[in-house]
Amino acid sequence: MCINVLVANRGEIACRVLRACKEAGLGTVAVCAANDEGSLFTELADRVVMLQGDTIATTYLDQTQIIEAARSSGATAIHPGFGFLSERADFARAVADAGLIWIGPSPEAIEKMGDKMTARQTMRAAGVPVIPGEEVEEIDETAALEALRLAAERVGYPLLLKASSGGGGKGMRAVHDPADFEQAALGARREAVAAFGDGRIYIERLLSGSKHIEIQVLADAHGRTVHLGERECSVQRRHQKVFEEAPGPTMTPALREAMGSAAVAAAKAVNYVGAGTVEFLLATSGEFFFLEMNTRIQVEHPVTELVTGVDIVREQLRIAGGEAMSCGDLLIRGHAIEVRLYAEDAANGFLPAVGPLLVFRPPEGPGIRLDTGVREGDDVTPNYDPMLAKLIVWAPSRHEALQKMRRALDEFVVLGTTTNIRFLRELCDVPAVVSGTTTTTTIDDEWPNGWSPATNEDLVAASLLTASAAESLGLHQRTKAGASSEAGEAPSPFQTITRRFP
Amino acid sequence: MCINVLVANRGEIACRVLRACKEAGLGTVAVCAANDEGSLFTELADRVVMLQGDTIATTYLDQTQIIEAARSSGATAIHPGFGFLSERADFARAVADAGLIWIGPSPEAIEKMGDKMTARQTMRAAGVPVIPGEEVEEIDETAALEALRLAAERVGYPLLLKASSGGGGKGMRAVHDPADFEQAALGARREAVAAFGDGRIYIERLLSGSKHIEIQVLADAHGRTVHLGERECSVQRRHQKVFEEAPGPTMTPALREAMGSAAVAAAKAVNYVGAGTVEFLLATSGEFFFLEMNTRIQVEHPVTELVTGVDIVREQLRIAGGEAMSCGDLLIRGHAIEVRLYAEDAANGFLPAVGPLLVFRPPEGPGIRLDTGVREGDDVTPNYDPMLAKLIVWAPSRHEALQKMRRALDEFVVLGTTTNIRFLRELCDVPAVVSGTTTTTTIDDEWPNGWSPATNEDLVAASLLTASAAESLGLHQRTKAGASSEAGEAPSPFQTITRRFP
Amino acid sequence: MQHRFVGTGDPVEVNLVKEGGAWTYEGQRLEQYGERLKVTLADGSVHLAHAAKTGDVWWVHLNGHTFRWERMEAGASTKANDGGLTAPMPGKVLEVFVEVGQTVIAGEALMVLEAMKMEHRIVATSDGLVTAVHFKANDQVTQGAPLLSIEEIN
Amino acid sequence: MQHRFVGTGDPVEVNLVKEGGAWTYEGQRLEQYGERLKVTLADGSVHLAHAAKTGDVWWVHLNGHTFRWERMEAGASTKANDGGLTAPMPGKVLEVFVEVGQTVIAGEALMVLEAMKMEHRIVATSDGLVTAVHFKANDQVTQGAPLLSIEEIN
Repeated sequence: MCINVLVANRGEIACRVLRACKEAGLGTVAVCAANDEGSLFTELADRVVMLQGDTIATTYLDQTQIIEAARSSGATAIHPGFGFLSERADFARAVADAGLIWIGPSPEAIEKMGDKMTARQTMRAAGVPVIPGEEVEEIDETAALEALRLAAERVGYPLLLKASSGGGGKGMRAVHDPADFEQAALGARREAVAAFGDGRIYIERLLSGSKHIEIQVLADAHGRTVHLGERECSVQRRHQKVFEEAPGPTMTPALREAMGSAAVAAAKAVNYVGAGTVEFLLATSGEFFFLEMNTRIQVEHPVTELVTGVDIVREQLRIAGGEAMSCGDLLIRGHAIEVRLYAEDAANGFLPAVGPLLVFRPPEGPGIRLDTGVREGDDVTPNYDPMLAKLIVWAPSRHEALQKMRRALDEFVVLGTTTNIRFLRELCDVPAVVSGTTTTTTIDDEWPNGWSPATNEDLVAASLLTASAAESLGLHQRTKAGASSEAGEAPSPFQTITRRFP
Repeated sequence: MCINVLVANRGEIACRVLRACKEAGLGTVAVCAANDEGSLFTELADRVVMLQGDTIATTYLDQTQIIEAARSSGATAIHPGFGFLSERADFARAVADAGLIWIGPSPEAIEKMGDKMTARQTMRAAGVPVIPGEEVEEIDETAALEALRLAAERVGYPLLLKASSGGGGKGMRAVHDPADFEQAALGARREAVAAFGDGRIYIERLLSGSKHIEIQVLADAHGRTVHLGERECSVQRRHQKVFEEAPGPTMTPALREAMGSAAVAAAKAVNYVGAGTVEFLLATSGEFFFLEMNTRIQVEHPVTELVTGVDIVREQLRIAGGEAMSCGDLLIRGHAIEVRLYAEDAANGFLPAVGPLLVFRPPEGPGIRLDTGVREGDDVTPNYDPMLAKLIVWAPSRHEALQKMRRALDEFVVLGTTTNIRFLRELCDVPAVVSGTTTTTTIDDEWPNGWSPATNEDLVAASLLTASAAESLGLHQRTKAGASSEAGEAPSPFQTITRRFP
Repeated sequence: MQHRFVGTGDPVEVNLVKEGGAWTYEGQRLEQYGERLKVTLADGSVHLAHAAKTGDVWWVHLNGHTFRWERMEAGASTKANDGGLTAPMPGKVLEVFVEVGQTVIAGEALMVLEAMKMEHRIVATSDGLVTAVHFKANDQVTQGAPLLSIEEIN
Repeated sequence: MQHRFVGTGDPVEVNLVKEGGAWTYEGQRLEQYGERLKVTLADGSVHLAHAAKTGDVWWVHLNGHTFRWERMEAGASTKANDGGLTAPMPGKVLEVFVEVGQTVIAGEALMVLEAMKMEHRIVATSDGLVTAVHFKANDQVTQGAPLLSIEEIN
């Protein structure tokens, strides 16, 4: 295989893919919007093509421009990463039509799984259990609202509204009381239209107390489809995962086999080729239900890599090049945990934060992996997703992995921008996390009135002492050197004016 | 187990041990000579005790002062790391006599293995094969030289002279020609006296074309002794390892079993408890011979950790606390390679180098582990060993691990001090390294007249362009900020005057 | 030496005492060695502190906790935010639910902002009377911009 | 703009040409963006360069290679090392094997230094005549100190 890979993405996943390509001896091309110039990922590529445009729609979502970038730079394959165009069947088709290799599954597989309502129907047909609920295909807002309201009554409360084109918590609302239904449905539709240009919503029964368990699958073009075991990603805030682990702490070999087989059946039902993830809800009853399939590499793939020893991105490259995948029989060893570091104010409803990374010093030592697209001196802007880094640890046992994660989070120093590091650190001490009995409502259960950091007076006083002494000693001269020249300026809100966020 | 651990060491191994203790929930104490104040390892300990003294002998080798430091700081156990006091039986005994836990094997085991001549005799008795050769117990220089000369004739040339108290290449000389014998023997004795206070030398037949293979063993106080497979460390310069890997590229399961059993027998012969390494020479004939046993954690332990999934330092803590070791059956997965980054001039006979670490930017990404005791802004001084860091990679296959190592070394930026990074990078392309057929003379075979970097005119011109442009742009203002205030000054040679290096 | 800082609550006056090479404040102790700061807490534990300043704000990392202290020049107002609700992020106003003269109860949604791909609801922090609304739907807001004023009702 | 550097060989004159926002030299091209330096080699490949200066020395990292260039102020001597052997490290002289007037052959050991726990042999780089020996056993030497002078014999 001798291909040149254009990575149609940015940030940490672009870094991850570019490094994998470099290791595999493949040439690389990055594409880059003007406001990403000088980002870490652009430094890891052999070539960088600047994308013309002021919005995400006219840069990282501009299919024509990206395919033209591949053509002009001599790239012969496109890796979409996650987000952006990764689950756009029309793009996968356009890539193939342009004579390029698409590093992902077929457009047909993406379509069947990308529309969540179609996916539910496909899975029902393949004998994979889906969550009780109803799809509403109605487009017109008034008609859709009425149809949804009726469906909601049949499904019963509490329920979840989900955008058929959704993902990542966007266009999703939990509704516990029929009185809140209309406002929730309108909000979900509005967010879905804004994010995906598709306001169709479906309803699922809200199975509280459930675990979110997902199965990583790999399939090559030689007819082999395997699963790499599960990840548990129950711990979520705003319907976004923040704490993921493998293996699942309450998983049994029998259940893994059953869920793994269902995931492989799901992949085979759409003739899947490449890396993908089948997400399930594991109910308190012990039943599991298909949630959706992500037809791309996932944010939390590292935990699977660490416990199975499979380099999933490298396998993607192999599979796209027509080779057989190289991994052998499933062999799960030890325990891996990933936490997602966000620039956000966890004590204030997890609101995104911005600012300079005056100090960005990740923890070090054995068993720690950091996947990031930033480094000290960069600025966190409101232009893109506020995830700063994924901190992943591996240890021989879950107990030791948690210990290592605590140590790693304590050593992680980020100054200049509010992050959720302390929230993640306290999460490691939550009884449900310690015992592994986490569910999708663990965070809400633990902090029903929102999280705020536990601290003590001595530490607060010592931090004031430090700030005062640093001021008196004139230490800002020193630390400022690490920041970029824009440090300290608030980002202009006008940067966001013309953007629609995908 | 609830112990407070004093780490009687410095640099990267102190960092490694202190982090392991912190993860295990154990309190930590660092000891620190004046010229190490502010070093990374001191920041990882709960408490730091300053050692009074101007020389290594009066600081890190001062048994009384270190035991007093443990007592005054409330430490209940001492981890010696490697080097310094780690293989001093008298220290292990003094630690136990002071009522402290010694994190290592018994003084008796250290004694039997620490004196290389005694070790050879012990191994012969235990049925473990040793290299053909002779021990000379003579102390008096003239008598010893004569005895050695006679022994050399019996053993035959080429041969190796080794200090009975030696290690790490110190007090070692290869002699190919009888005419060089006397000068070599005098040099070896002198170095041995200086380093170990013991000039006794023994002779081994020099088995050229051999591989250096070592077996990691673990033994707990509950009677269980296991091996964790092999490391191959054939690639050496100045008799010091620079490139280590696991598993051995030419190892077979049968040979692993045979060598593993011999290593376990060696450990049992001295009632070994803790982590240790049995080093063997694997001759071209397929025979293997006992070289020595290192009764401590080894520099290259990470490659074994990465392929076996065992945290060796954590097991040391467990074993010292009287627990059973936690690791299960041996399970080797994938391939790990370690290279040792030295501040040295590989193009000039690997002479140690000093200077400021103006820029120290290690590579990032999955499968990369860095064990280091320094960070950007530190100074490399002539006070201690010039090893800056250990760069370790893991990948599913040896081929991929080499690819990852190449990428990692290409991305590793160290400015301000000469390092062997480029040498290590070229090493990854040496045919014997690529094929795994390395021997202890690989470096000499590849570069008989010494190594010098392969480069090309464009790159040299571009580097001049960069230096010129950086000068014209005044960029030294910026980069200087990363360096410590002493950056740019040559270290005073008088720092070394009163030191005897162990 | 005296400094005044404000975090999430009321401003704090810090009176630094210098004892030999160390600074102290309320039983805590700080020493500088090289370019680093070492803090000894009242419980005897020792920690490395990291500090960095941007604008008027000092960021401090200590023992796994991060603090944000805005330094107030002498003479600056010490009055806490009196009912004004400010934009937590730069973004766009999507919807405004209240108007001047309306009474609201704590927890009631007042406004929806869009920023960084998500909708954010601005919620009343106490019962009160809306005395000003500074933006309408589709307006752009800068971070910290006052959005509405609420007069507290007891 | 003109600069003069010396590495391991003879000094090099660099005549920088500025073209638009880029600098060029012998077909290589450098651009600054933000605080970073981007180098385009003659073969078209693009690399990020790292540069840092300490004293008069510029360190440059480019495509996995590290270079050390000492900048020479205009007027400094351009004469290469004429047979003088200098101490590669600060350390102590352990032994001196030669004396003034003695002829030596390339590769012959002249002196043994001890530094950083190891012995280092100073070896003649060419056949020649020893014209000066500046240290004796047990002397301390600083880095770069001339140890001996050898006059080359052809």
